[in-house]
Amino acid sequence: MTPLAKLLEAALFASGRPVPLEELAALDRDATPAALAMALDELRTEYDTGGHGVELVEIGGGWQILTRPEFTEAIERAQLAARPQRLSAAALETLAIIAYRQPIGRAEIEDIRGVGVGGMLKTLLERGLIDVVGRSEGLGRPLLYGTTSVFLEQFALRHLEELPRADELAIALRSGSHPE
Amino acid sequence: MTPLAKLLEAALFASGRPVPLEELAALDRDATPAALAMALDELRTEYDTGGHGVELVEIGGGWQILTRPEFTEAIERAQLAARPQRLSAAALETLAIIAYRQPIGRAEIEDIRGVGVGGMLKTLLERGLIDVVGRSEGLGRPLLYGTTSVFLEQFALRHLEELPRADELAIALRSGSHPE
Amino acid sequence: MPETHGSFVVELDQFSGPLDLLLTLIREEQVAITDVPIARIAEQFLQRIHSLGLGEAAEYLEMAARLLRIKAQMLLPRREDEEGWEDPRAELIRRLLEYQQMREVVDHLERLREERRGRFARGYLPAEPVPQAAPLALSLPELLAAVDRVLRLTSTPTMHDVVSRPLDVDGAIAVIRAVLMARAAGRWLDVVARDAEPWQVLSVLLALLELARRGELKLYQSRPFGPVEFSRDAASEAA
Repeated sequence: MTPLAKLLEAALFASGRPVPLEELAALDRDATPAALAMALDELRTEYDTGGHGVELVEIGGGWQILTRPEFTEAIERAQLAARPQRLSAAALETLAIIAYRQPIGRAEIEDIRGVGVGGMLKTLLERGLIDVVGRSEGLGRPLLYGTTSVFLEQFALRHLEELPRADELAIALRSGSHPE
Repeated sequence: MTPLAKLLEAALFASGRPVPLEELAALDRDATPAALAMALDELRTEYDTGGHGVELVEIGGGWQILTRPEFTEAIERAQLAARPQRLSAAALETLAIIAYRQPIGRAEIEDIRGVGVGGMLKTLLERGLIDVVGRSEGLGRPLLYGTTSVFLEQFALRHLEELPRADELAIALRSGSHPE
Repeated sequence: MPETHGSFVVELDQFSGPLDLLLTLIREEQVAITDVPIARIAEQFLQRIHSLGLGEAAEYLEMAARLLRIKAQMLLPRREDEEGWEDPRAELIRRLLEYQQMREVVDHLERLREERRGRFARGYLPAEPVPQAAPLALSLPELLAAVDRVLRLTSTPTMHDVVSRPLDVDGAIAVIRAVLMARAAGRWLDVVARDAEPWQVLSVLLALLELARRGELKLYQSRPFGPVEFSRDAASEAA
Protein backbone atom coordinates (compact mmCIF):
# COMPACT_ATOMS: atom_id res chain seq x y z
CA MET A 1 0.00 0.00 0.00
CA THR A 2 1.07 3.62 -0.48
CA PRO A 3 2.33 5.54 2.59
CA LEU A 4 -0.89 7.59 2.69
CA ALA A 5 -3.07 4.45 2.65
CA LYS A 6 -0.95 3.00 5.47
CA LEU A 7 -1.36 6.20 7.48
CA LEU A 8 -5.12 6.11 6.93
CA GLU A 9 -5.24 2.49 8.05
CA ALA A 10 -3.35 3.28 11.27
CA ALA A 11 -5.48 6.35 11.98
CA LEU A 12 -8.82 4.63 11.32
CA PHE A 13 -7.68 1.66 13.41
CA ALA A 14 -6.80 3.90 16.36
CA SER A 15 -9.88 6.11 16.16
CA GLY A 16 -12.82 5.25 18.35
CA ARG A 17 -15.40 6.60 15.88
CA PRO A 18 -16.00 7.07 12.15
CA VAL A 19 -13.68 9.82 10.89
CA PRO A 20 -14.99 12.42 8.43
CA LEU A 21 -12.86 13.26 5.39
CA GLU A 22 -11.93 16.72 6.74
CA GLU A 23 -10.39 15.18 9.82
CA LEU A 24 -8.49 12.61 7.80
CA ALA A 25 -7.06 15.54 5.83
CA ALA A 26 -5.44 16.78 9.04
CA LEU A 27 -3.25 13.66 9.06
CA ASP A 28 -1.25 14.90 6.09
CA ARG A 29 -1.46 18.57 5.16
CA ASP A 30 0.19 17.88 1.82
CA ALA A 31 -2.39 15.36 0.69
CA THR A 32 -4.95 16.74 -1.77
CA PRO A 33 -8.60 15.68 -1.44
CA ALA A 34 -8.11 13.63 -4.58
CA ALA A 35 -5.07 11.85 -3.14
CA LEU A 36 -7.00 11.18 0.06
CA ALA A 37 -9.95 9.71 -1.86
CA MET A 38 -7.55 7.54 -3.82
CA ALA A 39 -5.83 6.26 -0.68
CA LEU A 40 -9.19 5.41 0.90
CA ASP A 41 -10.11 3.53 -2.23
CA GLU A 42 -6.80 1.71 -2.10
CA LEU A 43 -7.43 0.67 1.50
CA ARG A 44 -10.95 -0.51 0.72
CA THR A 45 -9.74 -2.54 -2.24
CA GLU A 46 -6.96 -4.06 -0.13
CA TYR A 47 -9.49 -5.22 2.44
CA ASP A 48 -11.98 -6.46 -0.14
CA THR A 49 -9.69 -8.28 -2.51
CA GLY A 50 -6.72 -9.17 -0.30
CA GLY A 51 -8.85 -11.48 1.77
CA HIS A 52 -9.15 -9.64 5.09
CA GLY A 53 -11.37 -10.11 8.13
CA VAL A 54 -12.19 -6.41 8.21
CA GLU A 55 -13.64 -3.89 5.81
CA LEU A 56 -13.67 -0.16 5.24
CA VAL A 57 -17.15 1.34 5.46
CA GLU A 58 -18.59 4.82 5.14
CA ILE A 59 -20.82 5.31 8.11
CA GLY A 60 -22.33 8.27 9.96
CA GLY A 61 -20.60 10.83 7.76
CA GLY A 62 -17.17 9.30 8.23
CA TRP A 63 -14.94 6.33 7.53
CA GLN A 64 -14.41 3.38 9.78
CA ILE A 65 -12.78 -0.05 9.71
CA LEU A 66 -15.16 -2.73 10.98
CA THR A 67 -14.90 -6.49 11.34
CA ARG A 68 -16.83 -8.32 8.64
CA PRO A 69 -20.29 -9.28 9.84
CA GLU A 70 -19.81 -12.97 9.00
CA PHE A 71 -17.25 -13.19 11.83
CA THR A 72 -19.13 -11.44 14.62
CA GLU A 73 -20.98 -14.51 15.79
CA ALA A 74 -17.83 -16.61 16.09
CA ILE A 75 -16.07 -13.76 17.90
CA GLU A 76 -18.85 -13.31 20.46
CA ARG A 77 -19.05 -17.04 21.01
CA ALA A 78 -15.30 -17.24 21.56
CA GLN A 79 -15.34 -14.32 23.97
CA LEU A 80 -18.00 -16.01 26.07
CA ALA A 81 -16.42 -19.43 25.87
CA ALA A 82 -12.95 -18.23 26.76
CA ARG A 83 -14.10 -16.05 29.62
CA PRO A 84 -15.92 -18.44 31.86
CA GLN A 85 -18.12 -16.60 34.25
CA ARG A 86 -16.29 -17.56 37.35
CA LEU A 87 -15.95 -15.29 40.30
CA SER A 88 -12.43 -14.32 41.24
CA ALA A 89 -11.02 -15.55 44.54
CA ALA A 90 -11.36 -12.01 45.85
CA ALA A 91 -15.04 -11.81 44.81
CA LEU A 92 -15.72 -15.16 46.45
CA GLU A 93 -14.11 -13.99 49.68
CA THR A 94 -16.25 -10.86 49.65
CA LEU A 95 -19.33 -12.97 49.03
CA ALA A 96 -18.34 -15.31 51.86
CA ILE A 97 -17.95 -12.40 54.28
CA ILE A 98 -21.36 -11.04 53.32
CA ALA A 99 -22.98 -14.48 53.65
CA TYR A 100 -21.69 -14.95 57.19
CA ARG A 101 -21.84 -11.40 58.52
CA GLN A 102 -24.95 -9.98 56.85
CA PRO A 103 -26.22 -7.34 57.09
CA ILE A 104 -22.83 -5.79 56.65
CA GLY A 105 -21.51 -2.47 55.34
CA ARG A 106 -18.75 -1.88 52.84
CA ALA A 107 -16.36 -0.42 55.41
CA GLU A 108 -16.60 -3.53 57.56
CA ILE A 109 -15.94 -5.82 54.58
CA GLU A 110 -12.94 -3.73 53.60
CA ASP A 111 -11.76 -3.88 57.17
CA ILE A 112 -11.75 -7.67 57.03
CA ARG A 113 -10.29 -8.02 53.55
CA GLY A 114 -7.80 -5.20 53.90
CA VAL A 115 -8.51 -3.84 50.42
CA GLY A 116 -11.18 -1.80 48.66
CA VAL A 117 -14.20 -3.81 47.55
CA GLY A 118 -16.23 -1.19 45.64
CA GLY A 119 -15.86 -2.87 42.26
CA MET A 120 -16.40 -6.28 43.78
CA LEU A 121 -19.69 -5.24 45.36
CA LYS A 122 -20.83 -3.87 42.01
CA THR A 123 -20.07 -7.20 40.31
CA LEU A 124 -21.90 -9.17 42.99
CA LEU A 125 -24.86 -6.77 42.82
CA GLU A 126 -25.00 -7.05 39.02
CA ARG A 127 -24.89 -10.79 39.36
CA GLY A 128 -27.82 -10.63 41.73
CA LEU A 129 -25.89 -12.57 44.37
CA ILE A 130 -26.18 -9.76 46.92
CA ASP A 131 -28.53 -6.85 47.43
CA VAL A 132 -28.81 -3.73 49.53
CA VAL A 133 -30.85 -4.79 52.57
CA GLY A 134 -30.81 -1.60 54.61
CA ARG A 135 -28.77 1.21 56.03
CA SER A 136 -26.60 1.23 59.09
CA GLU A 137 -27.34 3.58 61.97
CA GLY A 138 -23.71 4.70 61.89
CA LEU A 139 -22.17 7.89 60.64
CA GLY A 140 -23.20 8.62 57.04
CA ARG A 141 -25.74 5.79 57.26
CA PRO A 142 -23.79 3.44 54.98
CA LEU A 143 -25.60 0.83 52.88
CA LEU A 144 -25.82 -2.68 54.25
CA TYR A 145 -25.56 -5.75 52.05
CA GLY A 146 -26.96 -9.24 52.31
CA THR A 147 -27.23 -12.32 50.12
CA THR A 148 -30.22 -13.02 47.86
CA SER A 149 -32.32 -15.96 46.74
CA VAL A 150 -30.11 -16.14 43.66
CA PHE A 151 -27.22 -16.75 46.04
CA LEU A 152 -29.06 -19.65 47.69
CA GLU A 153 -30.02 -21.06 44.30
CA GLN A 154 -26.49 -20.75 43.00
CA PHE A 155 -25.11 -22.78 45.87
CA ALA A 156 -28.08 -25.15 46.04
CA LEU A 157 -28.93 -24.06 49.57
CA ARG A 158 -32.46 -24.14 50.94
CA HIS A 159 -31.75 -21.44 53.49
CA LEU A 160 -28.77 -19.63 54.95
CA GLU A 161 -28.70 -21.88 58.00
CA GLU A 162 -27.51 -24.64 55.73
CA LEU A 163 -24.17 -22.90 55.49
CA PRO A 164 -21.80 -24.60 57.90
CA ARG A 165 -21.03 -22.75 61.09
CA ALA A 166 -17.54 -21.36 61.30
CA ASP A 167 -16.45 -24.14 63.68
CA GLU A 168 -17.85 -26.81 61.40
CA LEU A 169 -16.08 -25.39 58.44
CA ALA A 170 -12.79 -27.17 58.85
CA ILE A 171 -14.67 -30.48 58.81
CA ALA A 172 -16.79 -29.55 55.81
CA LEU A 173 -13.68 -28.61 53.92
CA ARG A 174 -11.93 -31.82 54.82
CA SER A 175 -14.77 -34.02 53.60
CA GLY A 176 -13.23 -34.34 50.16
CA SER A 177 -15.28 -31.78 48.29
CA HIS A 178 -12.34 -29.43 48.03
CA PRO A 179 -12.11 -27.56 44.72
CA GLU A 180 -8.88 -27.91 42.82
CA MET B 1 -5.26 -14.84 3.47
CA THR B 2 -6.66 -18.17 4.68
CA PRO B 3 -10.11 -18.20 6.31
CA LEU B 4 -8.55 -18.80 9.75
CA ALA B 5 -6.17 -15.84 9.39
CA LYS B 6 -9.13 -13.67 8.35
CA LEU B 7 -11.09 -14.82 11.38
CA LEU B 8 -8.14 -14.05 13.66
CA GLU B 9 -7.79 -10.60 12.13
CA ALA B 10 -11.47 -9.90 12.70
CA ALA B 11 -11.27 -11.05 16.33
CA LEU B 12 -8.11 -9.05 17.04
CA PHE B 13 -9.72 -5.96 15.51
CA ALA B 14 -12.67 -6.43 17.84
CA SER B 15 -10.52 -6.13 20.96
CA GLY B 16 -8.65 -3.20 22.42
CA ARG B 17 -6.54 -5.50 24.56
CA PRO B 18 -4.27 -8.46 23.83
CA VAL B 19 -6.46 -11.48 23.08
CA PRO B 20 -5.33 -14.58 24.98
CA LEU B 21 -4.41 -17.60 22.90
CA GLU B 22 -7.25 -19.64 24.47
CA GLU B 23 -9.78 -17.13 23.21
CA LEU B 24 -8.29 -17.24 19.71
CA ALA B 25 -8.44 -21.03 19.86
CA ALA B 26 -12.12 -20.83 20.83
CA LEU B 27 -12.84 -19.03 17.54
CA ASP B 28 -12.55 -22.27 15.64
CA ARG B 29 -12.76 -25.49 17.62
CA ASP B 30 -11.50 -27.47 14.66
CA ALA B 31 -8.25 -25.52 14.37
CA THR B 32 -5.22 -27.30 15.79
CA PRO B 33 -2.65 -25.31 17.79
CA ALA B 34 -0.29 -25.70 14.85
CA ALA B 35 -2.88 -24.31 12.43
CA LEU B 36 -3.49 -21.42 14.81
CA ALA B 37 0.21 -20.62 15.04
CA MET B 38 0.46 -20.76 11.26
CA ALA B 39 -2.50 -18.42 10.79
CA LEU B 40 -1.04 -15.94 13.31
CA ASP B 41 2.22 -16.08 11.41
CA GLU B 42 0.37 -15.52 8.16
CA LEU B 43 -1.34 -12.44 9.58
CA ARG B 44 1.90 -11.04 10.95
CA THR B 45 3.64 -11.55 7.62
CA GLU B 46 0.75 -9.93 5.77
CA TYR B 47 1.10 -6.82 7.98
CA ASP B 48 4.87 -6.75 7.76
CA THR B 49 5.35 -7.34 4.06
CA GLY B 50 2.06 -6.19 2.58
CA GLY B 51 2.72 -2.59 3.57
CA HIS B 52 0.25 -1.99 6.37
CA GLY B 53 -0.12 0.76 8.96
CA VAL B 54 -0.56 -1.77 11.74
CA GLU B 55 1.35 -4.79 13.03
CA LEU B 56 0.73 -7.91 15.07
CA VAL B 57 2.55 -8.22 18.39
CA GLU B 58 2.61 -10.79 21.18
CA ILE B 59 1.96 -9.25 24.58
CA GLY B 60 1.27 -10.75 27.99
CA GLY B 61 0.24 -14.21 26.84
CA GLY B 62 -1.95 -12.86 24.06
CA TRP B 63 -1.89 -11.18 20.67
CA GLN B 64 -2.66 -7.61 19.82
CA ILE B 65 -2.75 -5.44 16.71
CA LEU B 66 -1.07 -2.06 17.24
CA THR B 67 -0.41 0.87 14.94
CA ARG B 68 3.13 1.29 13.68
CA PRO B 69 5.10 3.90 15.62
CA GLU B 70 5.86 6.06 12.61
CA PHE B 71 2.21 7.14 12.37
CA THR B 72 1.72 8.08 16.02
CA GLU B 73 2.61 11.74 15.68
CA ALA B 74 0.29 12.35 12.74
CA ILE B 75 -2.58 10.56 14.45
CA GLU B 76 -2.10 12.54 17.65
CA ARG B 77 -1.80 15.81 15.71
CA ALA B 78 -5.07 15.08 13.92
CA GLN B 79 -6.58 14.37 17.36
CA LEU B 80 -7.88 10.95 16.34
CA ALA B 81 -6.29 9.27 19.35
CA ALA B 82 -4.20 10.39 22.33
CA ARG B 83 -1.22 8.76 23.92
CA PRO B 84 -1.66 7.72 27.52
CA GLN B 85 0.00 9.77 30.22
CA ARG B 86 3.62 9.19 31.10
CA LEU B 87 4.32 7.46 34.38
CA SER B 88 6.21 9.42 37.01
CA ALA B 89 9.65 8.32 38.16
CA ALA B 90 8.15 7.42 41.53
CA ALA B 91 5.51 5.19 39.88
CA LEU B 92 8.12 3.49 37.70
CA GLU B 93 10.42 2.90 40.67
CA THR B 94 7.63 1.28 42.64
CA LEU B 95 6.62 -0.86 39.64
CA ALA B 96 10.21 -1.90 39.02
CA ILE B 97 10.62 -3.09 42.59
CA ILE B 98 7.31 -4.98 42.57
CA ALA B 99 8.04 -6.56 39.18
CA TYR B 100 11.34 -7.99 40.41
CA ARG B 101 10.57 -8.82 43.99
CA GLN B 102 6.95 -9.97 43.84
CA PRO B 103 5.25 -10.96 46.02
CA ILE B 104 6.46 -8.01 48.08
CA GLY B 105 5.07 -6.02 50.98
CA ARG B 106 4.86 -2.28 51.39
CA ALA B 107 7.57 -2.05 54.04
CA GLU B 108 10.14 -3.69 51.81
CA ILE B 109 9.31 -1.38 48.90
CA GLU B 110 9.67 1.62 51.20
CA ASP B 111 12.96 0.26 52.42
CA ILE B 112 14.37 0.21 48.90
CA ARG B 113 12.86 3.50 47.71
CA GLY B 114 13.54 5.38 50.92
CA VAL B 115 10.12 7.05 50.86
CA GLY B 116 6.55 6.20 51.84
CA VAL B 117 4.63 4.46 49.06
CA GLY B 118 1.11 4.15 50.47
CA GLY B 119 -0.49 6.62 48.07
CA MET B 120 1.51 5.28 45.16
CA LEU B 121 0.36 1.70 45.81
CA LYS B 122 -3.23 2.90 45.87
CA THR B 123 -2.79 4.65 42.53
CA LEU B 124 -1.11 1.62 40.94
CA LEU B 125 -3.89 -0.62 42.29
CA GLU B 126 -6.54 1.68 40.85
CA ARG B 127 -4.73 1.66 37.54
CA GLY B 128 -4.79 -2.14 37.58
CA LEU B 129 -1.00 -2.26 37.18
CA ILE B 130 -0.56 -4.17 40.44
CA ASP B 131 -2.79 -6.32 42.59
CA VAL B 132 -2.86 -7.77 46.07
CA VAL B 133 -1.57 -11.32 45.65
CA GLY B 134 -1.60 -12.47 49.24
CA ARG B 135 -0.54 -11.74 52.76
CA SER B 136 2.84 -12.24 54.32
CA GLU B 137 3.19 -14.66 57.21
CA GLY B 138 5.06 -11.97 59.12
CA LEU B 139 3.91 -9.80 61.99
CA GLY B 140 0.69 -8.00 61.20
CA ARG B 141 0.29 -10.18 58.09
CA PRO B 142 0.96 -7.30 55.68
CA LEU B 143 -0.50 -7.40 52.16
CA LEU B 144 1.76 -8.58 49.37
CA TYR B 145 1.68 -7.04 45.91
CA GLY B 146 2.46 -8.32 42.42
CA THR B 147 2.19 -7.03 38.85
CA THR B 148 -0.80 -7.78 36.60
CA SER B 149 -1.51 -8.53 32.94
CA VAL B 150 -2.30 -4.84 32.52
CA PHE B 151 1.28 -4.14 33.54
CA LEU B 152 2.58 -6.50 30.84
CA GLU B 153 0.23 -4.89 28.35
CA GLN B 154 1.23 -1.33 29.11
CA PHE B 155 4.89 -2.18 28.80
CA ALA B 156 4.39 -4.47 25.79
CA LEU B 157 6.02 -7.39 27.57
CA ARG B 158 5.29 -10.96 26.60
CA HIS B 159 6.12 -12.11 30.12
CA LEU B 160 8.06 -10.91 33.13
CA GLU B 161 11.12 -12.88 32.03
CA GLU B 162 11.56 -10.36 29.24
CA LEU B 163 12.80 -7.87 31.79
CA PRO B 164 16.59 -7.91 32.11
CA ARG B 165 17.82 -10.65 34.42
CA ALA B 166 19.61 -9.63 37.58
CA ASP B 167 22.97 -10.69 36.16
CA GLU B 168 22.38 -8.58 33.07
CA LEU B 169 22.17 -5.46 35.17
CA ALA B 170 25.32 -3.44 35.73
CA ILE B 171 25.01 -4.04 39.45
CA ALA B 172 24.30 -7.46 40.83
CA LEU B 173 21.17 -8.05 42.83
CA ARG B 174 21.57 -8.46 46.55
CA SER B 175 21.35 -12.18 47.02
CA GLY B 176 18.80 -13.69 49.30
CA SER B 177 16.72 -10.54 49.32
CA HIS B 178 13.70 -12.31 47.93
CA PRO B 179 10.83 -12.95 50.29
CA GLU B 180 10.19 -16.58 50.97
CA MET C 1 -7.16 10.66 29.53
CA PRO C 2 -7.63 13.12 32.36
CA GLU C 3 -5.17 12.64 35.18
CA THR C 4 -6.49 12.95 38.69
CA HIS C 5 -3.70 11.43 40.71
CA GLY C 6 -1.09 14.02 41.48
CA SER C 7 1.45 11.44 42.45
CA PHE C 8 1.34 9.93 39.01
CA VAL C 9 2.21 13.02 37.06
CA VAL C 10 5.79 13.36 35.93
CA GLU C 11 7.83 15.44 38.31
CA LEU C 12 10.35 16.86 35.92
CA ASP C 13 12.79 18.63 38.15
CA GLN C 14 12.09 16.81 41.36
CA PHE C 15 13.76 13.90 42.99
CA SER C 16 11.74 10.79 43.64
CA GLY C 17 13.27 10.50 47.12
CA PRO C 18 16.34 11.12 49.26
CA LEU C 19 18.22 8.20 47.68
CA ASP C 20 17.61 9.68 44.25
CA LEU C 21 19.01 13.03 45.38
CA LEU C 22 21.96 11.34 47.03
CA LEU C 23 22.75 9.33 43.92
CA THR C 24 22.57 12.48 41.81
CA LEU C 25 25.05 14.26 44.09
CA ILE C 26 27.42 11.31 43.95
CA ARG C 27 27.20 11.28 40.17
CA GLU C 28 27.86 15.03 40.04
CA GLU C 29 30.91 14.56 42.22
CA GLN C 30 32.05 11.72 39.97
CA VAL C 31 32.98 9.52 42.88
CA ALA C 32 32.34 5.83 43.39
CA ILE C 33 29.33 4.85 45.46
CA THR C 34 31.49 2.34 47.29
CA ASP C 35 33.83 5.09 48.46
CA VAL C 36 31.46 7.96 48.96
CA PRO C 37 33.09 11.01 50.64
CA ILE C 38 30.54 11.33 53.41
CA ALA C 39 31.52 14.73 54.80
CA ARG C 40 31.32 16.48 51.44
CA ILE C 41 28.20 14.67 50.29
CA ALA C 42 26.42 15.33 53.60
CA GLU C 43 27.12 19.03 53.31
CA GLN C 44 25.86 19.16 49.73
CA PHE C 45 22.81 17.14 50.64
CA LEU C 46 21.87 19.66 53.33
CA GLN C 47 22.45 22.59 50.97
CA ARG C 48 20.42 20.98 48.24
CA ILE C 49 17.37 20.07 50.32
CA HIS C 50 17.40 23.61 51.64
CA SER C 51 17.53 25.18 48.18
CA LEU C 52 14.92 22.77 46.82
CA GLY C 53 12.59 23.51 49.72
CA LEU C 54 12.70 19.89 50.81
CA GLY C 55 13.88 20.83 54.29
CA GLU C 56 10.42 20.06 55.62
CA ALA C 57 10.14 16.61 54.11
CA ALA C 58 10.60 13.98 56.80
CA GLU C 59 12.25 11.48 54.48
CA TYR C 60 14.92 13.96 53.42
CA LEU C 61 15.53 15.13 56.98
CA GLU C 62 15.89 11.54 58.10
CA MET C 63 18.52 10.95 55.44
CA ALA C 64 20.31 14.18 56.38
CA ALA C 65 20.45 13.02 60.00
CA ARG C 66 21.76 9.64 58.92
CA LEU C 67 24.51 11.24 56.83
CA LEU C 68 25.60 13.44 59.71
CA ARG C 69 25.65 10.45 62.04
CA ILE C 70 27.85 8.48 59.64
CA LYS C 71 30.09 11.51 59.23
CA ALA C 72 30.55 11.69 62.99
CA GLN C 73 31.29 7.96 63.19
CA MET C 74 33.90 8.30 60.45
CA LEU C 75 35.69 10.91 62.58
CA LEU C 76 36.10 8.55 65.52
CA PRO C 77 39.78 7.59 65.87
CA ARG C 78 40.63 4.04 64.94
CA ARG C 79 43.75 2.01 64.38
CA GLU C 80 44.34 0.88 60.80
CA ASP C 81 44.72 -2.73 61.81
CA GLU C 82 41.77 -2.73 64.12
CA GLU C 83 39.82 -5.91 63.71
CA GLY C 84 36.09 -6.04 63.51
CA TRP C 85 35.89 -2.43 62.41
CA GLU C 86 32.92 -1.95 60.15
CA ASP C 87 32.74 0.94 57.75
CA PRO C 88 29.95 3.17 59.10
CA ARG C 89 28.95 3.77 55.48
CA ALA C 90 28.34 0.08 54.75
CA GLU C 91 24.57 0.08 55.17
CA LEU C 92 24.16 3.30 53.21
CA ILE C 93 26.35 1.99 50.41
CA ARG C 94 24.33 -1.19 50.24
CA ARG C 95 21.11 0.77 49.95
CA LEU C 96 22.56 3.09 47.32
CA LEU C 97 23.74 0.17 45.21
CA GLU C 98 20.37 -1.48 45.49
CA TYR C 99 18.65 1.76 44.60
CA GLN C 100 20.93 2.36 41.64
CA GLN C 101 20.21 -1.10 40.34
CA MET C 102 16.51 -0.43 40.62
CA ARG C 103 17.00 2.82 38.66
CA GLU C 104 18.57 0.75 35.92
CA VAL C 105 15.40 -1.32 35.73
CA VAL C 106 13.39 1.90 35.73
CA ASP C 107 15.31 3.12 32.69
CA HIS C 108 14.48 -0.14 30.97
CA LEU C 109 10.81 0.07 31.91
CA GLU C 110 10.68 3.67 30.76
CA ARG C 111 12.01 2.70 27.34
CA LEU C 112 9.45 -0.10 27.05
CA ARG C 113 6.65 2.18 28.17
CA GLU C 114 7.69 4.90 25.69
CA GLU C 115 7.74 2.34 22.90
CA ARG C 116 4.30 1.12 23.84
CA ARG C 117 2.95 4.63 24.23
CA GLY C 118 4.03 5.25 20.67
CA ARG C 119 1.52 2.76 19.32
CA PHE C 120 -2.21 2.81 19.46
CA ALA C 121 -4.47 -0.11 20.14
CA ARG C 122 -7.81 -0.46 18.44
CA GLY C 123 -9.89 2.60 19.30
CA TYR C 124 -13.37 1.44 18.33
CA LEU C 125 -14.66 -1.40 20.40
CA PRO C 126 -17.93 -3.10 19.64
CA ALA C 127 -20.03 -3.85 22.71
CA GLU C 128 -18.91 -7.09 24.32
CA PRO C 129 -21.49 -9.82 24.59
CA VAL C 130 -23.46 -9.46 27.80
CA PRO C 131 -21.67 -11.65 30.34
CA GLN C 132 -24.92 -12.40 32.16
CA ALA C 133 -25.83 -14.61 29.22
CA ALA C 134 -23.34 -17.15 30.45
CA PRO C 135 -24.27 -19.11 33.54
CA LEU C 136 -22.13 -18.62 36.59
CA ALA C 137 -19.82 -21.47 37.42
CA LEU C 138 -19.87 -21.57 41.19
CA SER C 139 -19.90 -24.33 43.74
CA LEU C 140 -20.44 -24.51 47.48
CA PRO C 141 -16.97 -25.96 48.11
CA GLU C 142 -15.55 -22.94 46.34
CA LEU C 143 -17.50 -20.61 48.60
CA LEU C 144 -16.48 -22.55 51.69
CA ALA C 145 -12.87 -22.45 50.64
CA ALA C 146 -13.25 -18.68 50.40
CA VAL C 147 -14.79 -18.58 53.87
CA ASP C 148 -11.86 -20.59 55.12
CA ARG C 149 -9.41 -18.16 53.58
CA VAL C 150 -11.20 -15.25 55.20
CA LEU C 151 -11.24 -16.98 58.56
CA ARG C 152 -7.57 -17.80 58.42
CA LEU C 153 -6.99 -14.23 57.43
CA THR C 154 -8.87 -12.78 60.37
CA SER C 155 -8.47 -15.35 63.09
CA THR C 156 -4.82 -14.55 63.66
CA PRO C 157 -4.90 -11.88 66.33
CA THR C 158 -2.83 -8.97 65.22
CA MET C 159 -2.38 -6.02 67.49
CA HIS C 160 -1.06 -4.11 64.53
CA ASP C 161 -4.45 -4.08 62.91
CA VAL C 162 -5.64 -1.80 65.65
CA VAL C 163 -3.62 1.08 64.38
CA SER C 164 -4.37 0.36 60.74
CA ARG C 165 -7.96 1.43 61.38
CA PRO C 166 -8.24 5.12 62.22
CA LEU C 167 -10.11 5.70 65.45
CA ASP C 168 -13.42 7.48 65.22
CA VAL C 169 -13.38 9.47 68.44
CA ASP C 170 -15.61 12.20 67.03
CA GLY C 171 -18.20 9.63 66.02
CA ALA C 172 -18.10 8.12 69.50
CA ILE C 173 -18.45 11.56 71.11
CA ALA C 174 -21.57 12.15 69.03
CA VAL C 175 -23.04 8.83 70.17
CA ILE C 176 -22.32 9.54 73.85
CA ARG C 177 -23.78 13.03 73.61
CA ALA C 178 -26.88 11.59 72.01
CA VAL C 179 -27.28 9.11 74.86
CA LEU C 180 -26.86 11.87 77.46
CA MET C 181 -29.36 14.02 75.61
CA ALA C 182 -31.99 11.36 76.14
CA ARG C 183 -30.97 10.21 79.61
CA ALA C 184 -29.15 11.58 82.61
CA ALA C 185 -26.76 8.64 82.74
CA GLY C 186 -25.53 5.76 80.64
CA ARG C 187 -23.53 2.58 80.87
CA TRP C 188 -20.59 1.29 78.88
CA LEU C 189 -22.74 -1.14 76.93
CA ASP C 190 -25.08 1.66 75.87
CA VAL C 191 -22.33 3.10 73.71
CA VAL C 192 -20.24 0.05 72.79
CA ALA C 193 -21.69 -2.86 70.88
CA ARG C 194 -21.01 -6.31 72.38
CA ASP C 195 -19.16 -7.41 69.26
CA ALA C 196 -17.29 -4.12 68.90
CA GLU C 197 -13.89 -4.17 67.23
CA PRO C 198 -10.88 -3.03 69.24
CA TRP C 199 -10.78 0.27 67.36
CA GLN C 200 -14.39 0.95 68.29
CA VAL C 201 -13.75 0.18 71.96
CA LEU C 202 -10.72 2.45 71.92
CA SER C 203 -12.69 5.20 70.19
CA VAL C 204 -15.39 5.15 72.86
CA LEU C 205 -12.86 5.02 75.66
CA LEU C 206 -11.00 8.04 74.31
CA ALA C 207 -14.29 9.84 73.70
CA LEU C 208 -15.42 9.27 77.31
CA LEU C 209 -12.09 10.52 78.66
CA GLU C 210 -12.22 13.55 76.39
CA LEU C 211 -15.79 14.44 77.43
CA ALA C 212 -14.86 13.98 81.08
CA ARG C 213 -11.90 16.30 80.56
CA ARG C 214 -14.18 18.89 78.98
CA GLY C 215 -16.50 18.55 81.93
CA GLU C 216 -19.43 17.32 79.90
CA LEU C 217 -19.80 14.13 81.89
CA LYS C 218 -18.66 12.26 84.97
CA LEU C 219 -17.17 8.80 84.79
CA TYR C 220 -17.45 6.30 87.58
CA GLN C 221 -17.31 2.64 88.40
CA SER C 222 -19.54 1.27 91.18
CA ARG C 223 -16.88 -1.29 92.08
CA PRO C 224 -13.35 -2.14 90.96
CA PHE C 225 -13.35 -3.66 87.46
CA GLY C 226 -17.11 -3.10 87.34
CA PRO C 227 -18.86 -1.69 84.31
CA VAL C 228 -18.01 1.88 83.45
CA GLU C 229 -20.91 4.27 83.89
CA PHE C 230 -21.22 7.93 83.11
CA SER C 231 -23.63 10.74 83.80
CA ARG C 232 -24.20 14.34 82.83
CA ASP C 233 -21.98 16.62 84.82
CA ALA C 234 -24.26 18.68 87.05
CA ALA C 235 -21.88 21.64 86.94
CA SER C 236 -21.78 21.83 83.16
CA GLU C 237 -25.52 21.42 83.03
CA ALA C 238 -25.98 24.37 85.29
CA ALA C 239 -23.65 26.47 83.19
